[in-house]
Amino acid sequence: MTELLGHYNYWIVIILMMTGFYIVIARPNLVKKVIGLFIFQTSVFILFISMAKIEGGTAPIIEEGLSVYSNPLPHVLILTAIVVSLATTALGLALVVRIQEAYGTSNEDDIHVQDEED
Amino acid sequence: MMQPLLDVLSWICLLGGAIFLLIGAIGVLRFPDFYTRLHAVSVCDTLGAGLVLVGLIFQGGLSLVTVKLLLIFYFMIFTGPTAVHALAQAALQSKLKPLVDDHEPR
Amino acid sequence: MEHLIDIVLLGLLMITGFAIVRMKSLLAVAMLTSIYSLLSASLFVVLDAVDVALTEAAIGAGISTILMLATVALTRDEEKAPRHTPLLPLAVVTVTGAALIYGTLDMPHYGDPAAPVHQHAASAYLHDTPGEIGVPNVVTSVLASYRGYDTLGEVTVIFTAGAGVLALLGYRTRRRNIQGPGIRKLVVLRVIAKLFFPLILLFALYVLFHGDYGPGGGFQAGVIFATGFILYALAFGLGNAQRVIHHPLLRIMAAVGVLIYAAVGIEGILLGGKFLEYGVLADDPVTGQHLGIMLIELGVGITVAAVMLIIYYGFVSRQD
Amino acid sequence: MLLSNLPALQVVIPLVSAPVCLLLRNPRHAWACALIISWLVLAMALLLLQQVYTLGTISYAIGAWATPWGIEYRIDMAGALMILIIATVGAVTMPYAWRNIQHELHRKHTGVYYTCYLLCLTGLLGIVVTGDAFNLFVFLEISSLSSYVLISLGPSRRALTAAYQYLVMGTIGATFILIGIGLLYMMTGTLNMQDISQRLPEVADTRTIRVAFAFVTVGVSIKLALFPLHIWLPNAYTYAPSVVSAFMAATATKVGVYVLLRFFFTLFGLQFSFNAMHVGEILMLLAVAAILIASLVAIFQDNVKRMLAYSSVAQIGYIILGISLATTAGVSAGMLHLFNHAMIKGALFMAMGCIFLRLGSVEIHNMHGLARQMPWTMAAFVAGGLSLIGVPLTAGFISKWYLVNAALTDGYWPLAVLILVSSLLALIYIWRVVEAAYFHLPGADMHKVREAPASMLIPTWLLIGVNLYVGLDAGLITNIAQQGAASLLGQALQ
Repeated sequence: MTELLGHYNYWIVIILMMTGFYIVIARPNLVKKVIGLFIFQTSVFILFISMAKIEGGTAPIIEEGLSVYSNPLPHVLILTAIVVSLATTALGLALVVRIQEAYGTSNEDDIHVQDEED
Repeated sequence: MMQPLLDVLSWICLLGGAIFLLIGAIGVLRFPDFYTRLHAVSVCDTLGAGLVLVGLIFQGGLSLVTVKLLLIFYFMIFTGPTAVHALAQAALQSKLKPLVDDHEPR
Repeated sequence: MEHLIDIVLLGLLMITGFAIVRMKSLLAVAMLTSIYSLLSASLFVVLDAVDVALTEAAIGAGISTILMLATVALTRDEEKAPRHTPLLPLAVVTVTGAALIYGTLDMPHYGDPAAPVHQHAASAYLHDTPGEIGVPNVVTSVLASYRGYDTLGEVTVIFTAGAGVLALLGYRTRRRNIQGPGIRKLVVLRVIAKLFFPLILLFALYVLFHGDYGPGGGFQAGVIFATGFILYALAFGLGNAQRVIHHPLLRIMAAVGVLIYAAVGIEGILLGGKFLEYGVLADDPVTGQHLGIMLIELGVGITVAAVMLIIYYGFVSRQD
Repeated sequence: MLLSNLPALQVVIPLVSAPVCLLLRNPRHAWACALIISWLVLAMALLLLQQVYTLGTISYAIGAWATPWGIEYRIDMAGALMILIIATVGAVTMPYAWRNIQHELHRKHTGVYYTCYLLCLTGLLGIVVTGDAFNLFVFLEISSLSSYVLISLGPSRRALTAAYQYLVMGTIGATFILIGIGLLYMMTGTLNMQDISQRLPEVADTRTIRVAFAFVTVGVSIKLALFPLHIWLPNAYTYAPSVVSAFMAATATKVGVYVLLRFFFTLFGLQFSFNAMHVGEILMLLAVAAILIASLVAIFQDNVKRMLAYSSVAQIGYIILGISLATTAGVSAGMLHLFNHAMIKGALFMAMGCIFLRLGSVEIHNMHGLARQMPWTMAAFVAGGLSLIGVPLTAGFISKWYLVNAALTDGYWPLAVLILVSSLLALIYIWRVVEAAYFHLPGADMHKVREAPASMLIPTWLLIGVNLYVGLDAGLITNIAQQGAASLLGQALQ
């Protein structure tokens, strides 16, 4: 039972991650793939932040009268990773816009058909 | 002497805010069309969030936190109605007809 | 109580995630993604990561959503059904997920103070920051000083994204202000935007310079700053916004921010220290740290704000 | 003073020059800036190699913070060799880039191209130099994001879809690596690679570490295009601008291999990676499949760039094959091939760029009789092709020889046969081009085609020259590769 309570947080996060991953690999729409990547990455962030949490801790801003702080390092890593994810999203969507202009569609299957005809 | 009184007041406000938020949420689900739903949303924005903020102010006392909460309140009362207004206009411009009661008044 | 909030938020995240899989309307999906991001920001607050929450709310729920909406407006809104039955993706996802769950079985428990993550480097950061850096916000001290090099990389990533969007979407400067239909005509929106525009910029500066003491810093400030201009562009049209900050200026800002950051690092070398050693910037190492952190946060803020606007201009200028 | 800060400057100088390049409005100035920086990077790489050669492994604490707290730069012989490869290819492709970019890119993109190229260079160098697991992820993303942009600038619209496909797969790979690093951090509490490897034995026998290993391996395998995760590569290399194909084929996947080496040997350790997780057997199977299948597919390609891309997948198979043996001989053969293949593929893609400039196509059926019109370019292609096949007196022969030796020492004689067979396959696909160019009658418009300009030919021949030199006198480079392998495995054995 303690085993279950100790890890429920991680398990839900894994389900979330797989939701995003599934969207990326199963959906043919290019915008939705980028959104899937975004969900996937955001869920990985939750995994990192979960591991930083200490029971009964507070935010890592040092103040008088507090002694237990959550781990600041994963927070720093995830700040970086959020920015990376934004950069990926922006570039991915910019590519989708250009693909839409060049092919007239943003559906992967239709693009394949057009490429075959070339 | 003051503290219990403040606690009671803040709890009343917090609970009241929560109830209004709930009502707003039910309204969004139950109302028949887009425009009526907007009415329900505005309850959340004004009374719901407003009461919660007032309740928190009672908890915060005279401190920087209260100033920040007041600022949030200030933002809320401006942005909420503006957002609803913009939504309604957008809906109107994209030719969404309001649901009207066509029956003759008896 | 904390656990309850945690579970509720995680549950809502799951519901939102499944809805995103099922929904066909991309507009709705973009909005749900924003909600997903906002929910995870709330979860970060519960998990004590206030800086991350602020960033996620500004970047994930804010800027990313704007970009997704802009893209959906340019592409078709409805998603077609996939041609193949998604058996292979399902299998891949199941295997990956099962592997991860298998991996959790030996993990330290959630919130366990004895977990290895809390013992080694992290406790030293918390212990040494007041003496070595002298700022209360440990996230800022780790971000800007101990692991300042990662942050330089991060600014470079953002700069890369800016250069990439510039290459892919380019820009068109509007000489005339095209008054499109829709919300741009609204008087109420314009009045409110005018009212809030200076306040948002002020808030950005507050977040920038208050980052040592509370949540905030260059990234969040840069994004908020850019959001102010995006609001302005929404209410008054892109042409007017470009008259306030025009494109060549944005290029210069994006480059200058990275250069400020790198220059602080190289200054450390020139003063006889290592790259990005702030201690040598002033006579007193702690003052030097303060100075270094201040300067690099400024550089970060400038680049992030500029790149956000380059990206926004890039997407919106394709709209006609 | 500057010399002692060389490890940091090696990465920071191209990083700083990227924004400067964006500010230069004149494309010629941007090009000049990128050119000077590229050669400066090469000079620094040589200095750094010399430092490592004489002093041994260099460690540099960024921000002067002690190792587990701050970020460490750590350069051993293997790293110095990688830096040299990246810097050489960068320096050689830059003079070539001017004409090629003018021809294949829209004018308004040229300035941004050089910025993105410098960012890519920064990212690749940063990956190699760093001794910190998370810092590796950050620089991996810098190099990946800039390479998505570089690929998307290609002349046809399929460049866009190729870049998009690469972006999606690359991001999945990077996220997998991030998950792996997160799990490692969760169990060890540190991000410094040396520190992790010291603390790992205590927790190595947990399911979490095993999963971390799997995720890192799969993530890096996507980045280095290991069969069957290579599907992004052929499109990306085919539709990218020629100079980008040359640069990427010679560096990006190689750096991926280097990251794999770092994780296997420095971080997880030989014992855990190969004895506990049996990754050697899996890698060997995949490498064999890559060599055979990709070489076979390459034979049936009409587009020569695509053919070379598939050949790259096969050649990555060779490198991985060497690593999968997990002996000093095997790994050093792998690293030697890494160097040689970088030079060969760089030169071959550059030759294709020359042909595309004059012919406007890289399809075999358009190349009939080309050798008479472009003798120097085709001679470069033939020389590179011979090296790719592994004919004696070329660089390709040296690395294959060492690879066969390493396989035979371990008693894997079928691998030796495999290498021989696949060399025959390489002979077939190179021959198809040679046959068209030398032995077919020229088409009607062929007489209009002229030889490529010197600014493109000389860089191509420079790489061919390195090839031929290594073929004649492989002592120095073999020595470096062996030292690199020894330092990687030596750490692993500790």
